[in-house]
Amino acid sequence: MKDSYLKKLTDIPMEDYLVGGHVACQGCSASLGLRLALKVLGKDTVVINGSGCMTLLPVYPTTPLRVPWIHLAIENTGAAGTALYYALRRKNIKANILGYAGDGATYDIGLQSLSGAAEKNIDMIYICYNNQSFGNTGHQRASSTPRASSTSTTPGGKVEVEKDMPAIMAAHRIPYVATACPSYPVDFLNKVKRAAEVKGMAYIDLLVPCPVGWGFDPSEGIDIGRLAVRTGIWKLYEIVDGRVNLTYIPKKRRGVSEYLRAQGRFSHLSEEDIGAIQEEVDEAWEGLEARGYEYEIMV
Amino acid sequence: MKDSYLKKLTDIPMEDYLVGGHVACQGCSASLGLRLALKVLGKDTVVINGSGCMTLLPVYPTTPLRVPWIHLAIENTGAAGTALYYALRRKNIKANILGYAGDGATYDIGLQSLSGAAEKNIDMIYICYNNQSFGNTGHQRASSTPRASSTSTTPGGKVEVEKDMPAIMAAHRIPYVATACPSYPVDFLNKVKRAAEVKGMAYIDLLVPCPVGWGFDPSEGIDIGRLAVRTGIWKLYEIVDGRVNLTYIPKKRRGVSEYLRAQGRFSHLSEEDIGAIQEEVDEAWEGLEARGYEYEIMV
Amino acid sequence: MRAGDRGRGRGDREMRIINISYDGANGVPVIREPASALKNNTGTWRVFRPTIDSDRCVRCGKCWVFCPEGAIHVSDADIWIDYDHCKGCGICVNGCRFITAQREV
Amino acid sequence: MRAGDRGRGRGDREMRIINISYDGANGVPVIREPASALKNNTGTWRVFRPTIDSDRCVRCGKCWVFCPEGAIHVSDADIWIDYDHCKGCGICVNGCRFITAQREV
Amino acid sequence: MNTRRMITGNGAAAWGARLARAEIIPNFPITPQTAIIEEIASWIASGEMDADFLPMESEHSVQSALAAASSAGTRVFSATSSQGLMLMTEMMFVTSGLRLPVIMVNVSRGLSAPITLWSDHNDVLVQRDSGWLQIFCSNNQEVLDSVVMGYKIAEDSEVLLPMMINLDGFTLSATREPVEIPSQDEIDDFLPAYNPTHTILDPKYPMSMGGAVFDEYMYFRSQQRMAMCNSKDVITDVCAEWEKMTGRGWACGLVEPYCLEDSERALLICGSESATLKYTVDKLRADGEKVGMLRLRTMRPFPCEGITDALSDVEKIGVIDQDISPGSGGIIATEVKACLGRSVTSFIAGLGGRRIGVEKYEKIFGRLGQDVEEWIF
Amino acid sequence: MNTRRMITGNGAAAWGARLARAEIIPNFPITPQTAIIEEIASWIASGEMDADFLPMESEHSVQSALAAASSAGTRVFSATSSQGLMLMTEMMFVTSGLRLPVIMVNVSRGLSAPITLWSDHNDVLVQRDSGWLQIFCSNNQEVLDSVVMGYKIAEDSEVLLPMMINLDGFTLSATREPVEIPSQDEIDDFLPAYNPTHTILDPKYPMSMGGAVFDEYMYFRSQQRMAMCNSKDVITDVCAEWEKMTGRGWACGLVEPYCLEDSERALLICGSESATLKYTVDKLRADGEKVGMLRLRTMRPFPCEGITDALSDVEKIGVIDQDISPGSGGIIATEVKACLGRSVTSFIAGLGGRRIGVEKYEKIFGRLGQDVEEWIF
Amino acid sequence: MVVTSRILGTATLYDGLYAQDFPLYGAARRGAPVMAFVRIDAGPILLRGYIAKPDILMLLDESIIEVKDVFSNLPADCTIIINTTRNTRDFKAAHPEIKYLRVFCVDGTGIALEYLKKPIPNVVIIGFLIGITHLITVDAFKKAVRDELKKYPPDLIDKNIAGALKACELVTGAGAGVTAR
Amino acid sequence: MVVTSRILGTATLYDGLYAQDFPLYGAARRGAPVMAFVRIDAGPILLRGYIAKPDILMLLDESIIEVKDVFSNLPADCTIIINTTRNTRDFKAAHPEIKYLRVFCVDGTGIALEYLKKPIPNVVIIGFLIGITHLITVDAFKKAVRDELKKYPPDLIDKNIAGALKACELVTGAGAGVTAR
Ligand SMILES: Cc1ncc(C[n+]2csc(CCOP(=O)(O)OP(=O)(O)O)c2C)c(N)n1
Ligand SMILES: Cc1ncc(C[n+]2csc(CCOP(=O)(O)OP(=O)(O)O)c2C)c(N)n1
Ligand code: SF4
Ligand code: SF4
Ligand code: SF4
Ligand code: SF4
Ligand code: SF4
Ligand code: SF4
Ligand SMILES: [Mg+2]
Ligand SMILES: [Mg+2]
Repeated sequence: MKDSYLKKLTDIPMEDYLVGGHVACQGCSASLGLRLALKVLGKDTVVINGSGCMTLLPVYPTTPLRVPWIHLAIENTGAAGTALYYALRRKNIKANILGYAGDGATYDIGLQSLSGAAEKNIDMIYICYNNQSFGNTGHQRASSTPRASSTSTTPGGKVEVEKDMPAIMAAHRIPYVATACPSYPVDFLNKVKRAAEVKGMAYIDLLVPCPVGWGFDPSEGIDIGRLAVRTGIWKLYEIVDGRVNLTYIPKKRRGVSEYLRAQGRFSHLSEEDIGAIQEEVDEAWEGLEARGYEYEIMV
Repeated sequence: MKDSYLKKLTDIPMEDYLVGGHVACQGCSASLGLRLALKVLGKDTVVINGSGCMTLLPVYPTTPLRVPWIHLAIENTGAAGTALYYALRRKNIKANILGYAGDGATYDIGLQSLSGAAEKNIDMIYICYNNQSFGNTGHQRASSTPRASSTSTTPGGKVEVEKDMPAIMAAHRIPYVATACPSYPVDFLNKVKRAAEVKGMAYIDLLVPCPVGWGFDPSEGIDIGRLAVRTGIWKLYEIVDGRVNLTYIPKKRRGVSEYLRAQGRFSHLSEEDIGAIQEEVDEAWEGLEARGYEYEIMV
Repeated sequence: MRAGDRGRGRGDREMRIINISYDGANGVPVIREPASALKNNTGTWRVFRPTIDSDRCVRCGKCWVFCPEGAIHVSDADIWIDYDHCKGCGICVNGCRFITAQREV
Repeated sequence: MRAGDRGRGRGDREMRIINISYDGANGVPVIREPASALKNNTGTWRVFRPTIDSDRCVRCGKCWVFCPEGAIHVSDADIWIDYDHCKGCGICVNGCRFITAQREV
Repeated sequence: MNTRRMITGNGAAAWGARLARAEIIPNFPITPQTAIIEEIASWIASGEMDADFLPMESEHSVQSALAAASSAGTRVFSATSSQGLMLMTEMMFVTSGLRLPVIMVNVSRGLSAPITLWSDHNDVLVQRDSGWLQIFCSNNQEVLDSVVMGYKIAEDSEVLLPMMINLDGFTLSATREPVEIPSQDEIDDFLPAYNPTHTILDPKYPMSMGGAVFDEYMYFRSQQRMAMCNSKDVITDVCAEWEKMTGRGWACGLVEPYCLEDSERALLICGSESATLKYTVDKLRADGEKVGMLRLRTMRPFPCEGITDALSDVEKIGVIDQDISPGSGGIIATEVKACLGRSVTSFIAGLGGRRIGVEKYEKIFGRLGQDVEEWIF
Repeated sequence: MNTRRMITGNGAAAWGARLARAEIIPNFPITPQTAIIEEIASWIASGEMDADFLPMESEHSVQSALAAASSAGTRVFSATSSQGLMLMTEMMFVTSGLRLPVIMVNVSRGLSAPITLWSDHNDVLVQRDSGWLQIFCSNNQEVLDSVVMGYKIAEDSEVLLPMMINLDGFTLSATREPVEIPSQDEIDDFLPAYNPTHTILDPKYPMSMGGAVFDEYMYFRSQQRMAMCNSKDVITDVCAEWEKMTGRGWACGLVEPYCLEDSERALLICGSESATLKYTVDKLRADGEKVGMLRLRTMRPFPCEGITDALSDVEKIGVIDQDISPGSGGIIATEVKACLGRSVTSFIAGLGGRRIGVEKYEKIFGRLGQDVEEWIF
Repeated sequence: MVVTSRILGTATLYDGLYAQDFPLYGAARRGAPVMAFVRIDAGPILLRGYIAKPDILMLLDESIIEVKDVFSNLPADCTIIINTTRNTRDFKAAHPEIKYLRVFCVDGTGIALEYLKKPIPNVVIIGFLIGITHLITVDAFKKAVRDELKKYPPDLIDKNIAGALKACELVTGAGAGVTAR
Repeated sequence: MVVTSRILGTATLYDGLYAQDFPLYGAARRGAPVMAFVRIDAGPILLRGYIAKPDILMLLDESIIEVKDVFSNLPADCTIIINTTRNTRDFKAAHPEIKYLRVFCVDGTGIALEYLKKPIPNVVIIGFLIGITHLITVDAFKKAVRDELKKYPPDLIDKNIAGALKACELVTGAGAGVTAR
């Protein structure tokens, strides 16, 4: 790990490029995620946003941003990033290009555009802030919604397993793919740093617990994120050159029910349902353990 | 291998559900691929086509098809398949749903819709007939175009490596992914059979040498396909449950120059260029050999 | 709908489509006759004409499988080419020494 | 463009937009003032008000890092909350025993 | 057994689809439409509605799924709004070109950029060339009624065209008001099952659909044009039947005149704003002013005869457009002028949900007369 | 050093972009447009043009890339057609809403379903509300000239709107005819570099772009509307300047009258068919018939004054629409009627490339007079 | 807030009248202030949209006053019900612009805490409204609460109703916490 | 075919005239029959599109006759040049509808095979055309060939020109293979 990487919370830069006064919900970790990412990316950053909760950060006539920000639509963060890369190059502007879009805008309606940018290995950092639903429209099922989670369009719980977007991005053979969660800011921000260093496209899937959509008190977002990781439901890893490398391995995994029971969206689950989820998680981790938490997924 | 699988050419069913009299080019292996696939899928098949060369098979007022065929647009074969699956179920019609779309319509503009169907694991067979370019519009660069190939929009040769669509589909964790080529009809059609048997989505990436786009005589399509496989440039494999399994291993790989020099689209390549491609191919196969031609890509 | 009013709209004289009537379900762009393309003679595309020496042919099926037009028909008794639909691509010629090509006249 | 004609088109009297003139580059929906959202008082959203016991606080930075609003400001000398922008989510309260919450009055 | 309930416009749209027994519901969320599909999702989950709920990955795919499922002969429904409707544009023409009687609700919302969440009619009007029938609703009851009637109209063999039913964002979509919900039996009597012969996707009847044509293109477009003309009668007939059954005829179809008999001044409008305008008319009439209103219920087919009949004796006419075609003017004003062959005053109002209200309507009535385009802020 | 060459309409479009020094060219193939981007690709490959060629994965992404690159202050160009243009619809409004002076060529082609590869104007006209300027070209020279002039018009601070330049599929796109190609120096003098102040994406001047607004929405729309009005003068001025330089003024901008001075009968048309119509006018005039033609060069802004001036003394007017809005009629006829406030005969012709030709134009001249919509097959 | 307006609307319907109710969505974000509107009439309602001049104004959370200027331009016969722990006199002193209006300061949150153990006065406040205005009948109110809250546990519904009835009683009994002008 | 029309168009320009040339795309598929058109005039050309009544009709491949009815409705002064090994008498016998037109049967493929060793008569046939009609000058023709074939090797261009000049000579010299009515 390079020297410039963060080791502890207080290594995180002071400067804020996303300030308060905006209308994200109380306790929103999606806006927190952006605030943190901009701290390490710094002022020479241009943000491209795909429609979602974060789109309402700037509302005419005020903006909470100190860096350039552009929103065009929901499905084209990748395409806009591609064009912006070339445009800034022509203008001789050296800046990080940060795509910041939700899971719906990434896994579903914006997948194609992202895939196009990935194919061209555009030098941008794409952070999918993942609240596992179409949040801004009231938390409908997305392909990122985990199985069993209830949403406003799957009141009985979603049937399908969530899309494995990091694997899909890795299959695009881009140089850097990672997962993260703002509850682990040092881990997250070091990944953002690596993403910025990499030449070519970097994709970070950032789990952002959402009090409104997931059904918990706004004060609990950070805890919920920790539980997601400590129960092993959300794995923190990087994929570089087709090799997966876990960046956090819970010493003793907490029971998934701790995570699930803390959220309204899972309140319909029976003990058996939870047991089944626990089994899946256990199985996955046993597999990982057997591999020493590092393995190839692309050949 | 099940008994019902084909062992030799003459096992291929006689009946044609795609007949002549249409306007595909002389020696088009995309239409050949469809003709062959329909032989094993049989009359209880509904074909969904995405805009491309094959869209001009039926031209009002005549059609060369004996099975239902629908074309809606270029980017929605997956979405149409999803809807059709439910519609036919409601109508109590038991039929294979065959998506037959080109590489541009699959790797590029239709990727998202296909991904949506894959996420829902819709019970359909999706064959991407891959002529490695937007053929119908005159052979422009697509994300499926192999590196170095010249096209009408990359006259000097494409810079980027082709998208690895089978890997992307495998990352969707659908039950069946395969590559094929009509030059190997028994291999291809057994894959179609397996695709039809599988419950859920099956994806077959079918390399179809295109005399017009690739620059060779219409009589040579079958040979060119064989060369693609025998030189090791196009690998024939299946991916089932995340395990890759090569279905054809060239005993002695032919030199890639045999394949490349046979085509106008590679005519600009220097000997060094070809040497570099040979090296890449050799490296890839050495890796495969080391793995015994079978390995996991998904965890 | 009153007869005679079809395609016009009651009391609606705004539009005049001479010689064309509203054809209901028949006026929809679908093709109902399967394999109707066989009516088209794509044999005219041919520059070279393949000919099978059916006596020497061993009925291996290769030409029949690979013909993109499905123009080769084979049975134990016979093998023949449907010249109305053979486009003369030459694939069969290329694949079998019992098939030869002549320039069309 | 002749002065006085702006927003109308020469000789074009078809449109009347009373009291609004054509504002050129200024009439484009972009926001030019960075961090101008600080003018908005989102402190009114608060139901519970966090208070930091700055004497006992060990300046670990946790509250500052996790505050979604960036409403906590910390220096070696001091730590304070910008109540004009703290929405009262309670994350800081939840994360540190030196921060307490009271109902807003 | 009818029931009367407080429901939103979105709820009414969902009820329409439910009563019509729509079978396949491809969908994608967008404000202010989403509550429609959410309601349907909850009914399907609870077993109150028998349909397949298909959450698609984009609106382009929603319209594709509608077309595919309809071409296989199932009855389909969806709802969208603004950006979502724009993303469907390509497929809108495909659906109508294949003559598929899809019913889709649009909850109108102004178009980005800049983003607004509020209603205006630019979204739905962009689709006015797409070969879809277009109905504008004035209240929630009309939404429910229009959806159910919509299937009967669209599936009529003289029509065979898709229909878009527009309800105004927020003013209707999120506003609850009393709505009569007809019984399922009543509706089942009214609306037979959908069993098309013009498009089938069944190996028993192999058809090829959606391919290319040469010189016949114009013929097929003429068929579509005639079907649109036919729809005028069909709409009138179906509304009459509906009126017999429910007592609500929505002026039998295409336009709704209000106090026009002796009017000297009249405004033409569409959508939910017509209610406030009626209120204004009542108020001004109470003051002795001879004013009236004409509500455009169908934008497609455009009811030129109905407008002419209703307005030919009115001295001064104004058209209120909650839309703008920059470089031309109010979209509806343009069509009305073209239809009447006389000048009207064109008012642009309510863009991006900008409030109009009684006072401004009064002001507008006072400004009739000139052939200008005037923006009411 | 001008040169005169046989080039296609597509070639002329590409030359326009090259001479204007377009910097970023996002693209996606579609017949009959593709040759434009292919030509540009070959120039970039050979070093004759300095630009970034961005093969995108869909037209939605093409328009997104145009908007993004333009908002960062680069000069951009692309071309599309029919289905591709439809897929851009959502983004068309975004580009104009952000007031980005993008120039895009549309090669018109009828819309699916059913599929046609041939030209009609339904594709481009669907975008007439999108806030883009729209120019219809009558020949290949006008294509080249319009692209170059387009940048100067669109980038004018009184305008700041995107422009779509339409050329007819096959009749222009694939047809070669002699075209004067101005020298690069000449063009560099005429068209300064693009250096916007209204949108910048530079950390030095951090702006937030493309967000939500509340009540200001209507204000921004009014700005767009006014910019459209302003563009009339700007188009006229730029054309005058161009005429001074090249001798070609395209009737200085908005409409092109032909033999209208003493005409008793006249047809209004747009696009390349105007040439055949001129031929017909010449022929009929040779026979002593007082006929004339008006070509609509800009559809947006809609040149109502120009049309009124040109046609007010003509007895019988007909409008030829190569498009149809089912349920309403010919789109241009509707706007012309609304503008003139008098009846015109509306002819629907040439849909899906259906040949019109001199004989039919003669027939059409013979059928002027009634206020009907007539389809010419 | 939205629940409050929905209950009012539904109850009105049960009373045989016509109603219209709707929330004013802006950015409907957790924690952000919200508004909702109800129109009531004996016949079908034509007016739509935002109510600029309400007959009755209810504030569930007085902090809205800081965000939005809710008190200006109210009609002279407007009745205002404010959920606050302050009394009317103090309140009017702080807000002279409503000095001459009918203002009722009520402690809805207090009653809610008492009955529900939660500071959610949405239903309770309707009790005050009924007591003050008799706009809807108690029966219709009860039925409407059961309808609108049907996804909640029955005992929660009961507690809400009990709280509201208590509030109603407080007013009609001119009890503590309610002060009429 | 498209090359033929482009060379003609370009040559016309070099001759100081105006031209228009275009192919008729249908399904432009390898192997499928194609058509192309050229209009030539001393001034700017107004007519557009498909030419129904050509002054000159050239068939590069006579098999088109089976696919499309190219001979009906030709104007009485139409000149027809057909690439075929048949002679004019036999040809007219087989096609009585052109009995009274000026028909030239030429063996362009033969000359192409001789000069290029390939059966591609696209350029050669223009030689016949020049010989028969003097529509364009030989200089303009040569320049146009060099322009339009510039992506091909120079010797191929030269051979094509040589073949065409040979063809021209055959006609003007009233040589074998060309028969005028
Ligand atoms: C084409 C289109 N369809 C739908 C929408 C409506 N829409 C706006 S935000 C949003 C949700 C996006 O979800 P996600 O990307 O997960 O972001 P989140 O809202 O959760 O932050 C949707 C569906 C839109 N803006 N554009
Ligand atoms: C939205 C849209 N954009 C572009 C096109 C034009 N188009 C038609 S076919 C085609 C090529 C498709 O390529 P591919 O899928 O590889 O099929 P192929 O033509 O090679 O058979 C394109 C780009 C279209 N029909 N629709
Ligand atoms: S809904 Fe969730 S993600 Fe969206 S702003 Fe609120 S807390 Fe953040
Ligand atoms: S271009 Fe290629 S793929 Fe397309 S029809 Fe011709 S041979 Fe087949
Ligand atoms: S390939 Fe040759 S041997 Fe085999 S069946 Fe055909 S003709 Fe006979
Ligand atoms: S030449 Fe081609 S089309 Fe003809 S029979 Fe042989 S393979 Fe078939
Ligand atoms: S979390 Fe607590 S200890 Fe740490 S800085 Fe904040 S107040 Fe101080
Ligand atoms: S309560 Fe929330 S918003 Fe307020 S300071 Fe604490 S963390 Fe920040
Ligand atoms: Mg989300
Ligand atoms: Mg292809």
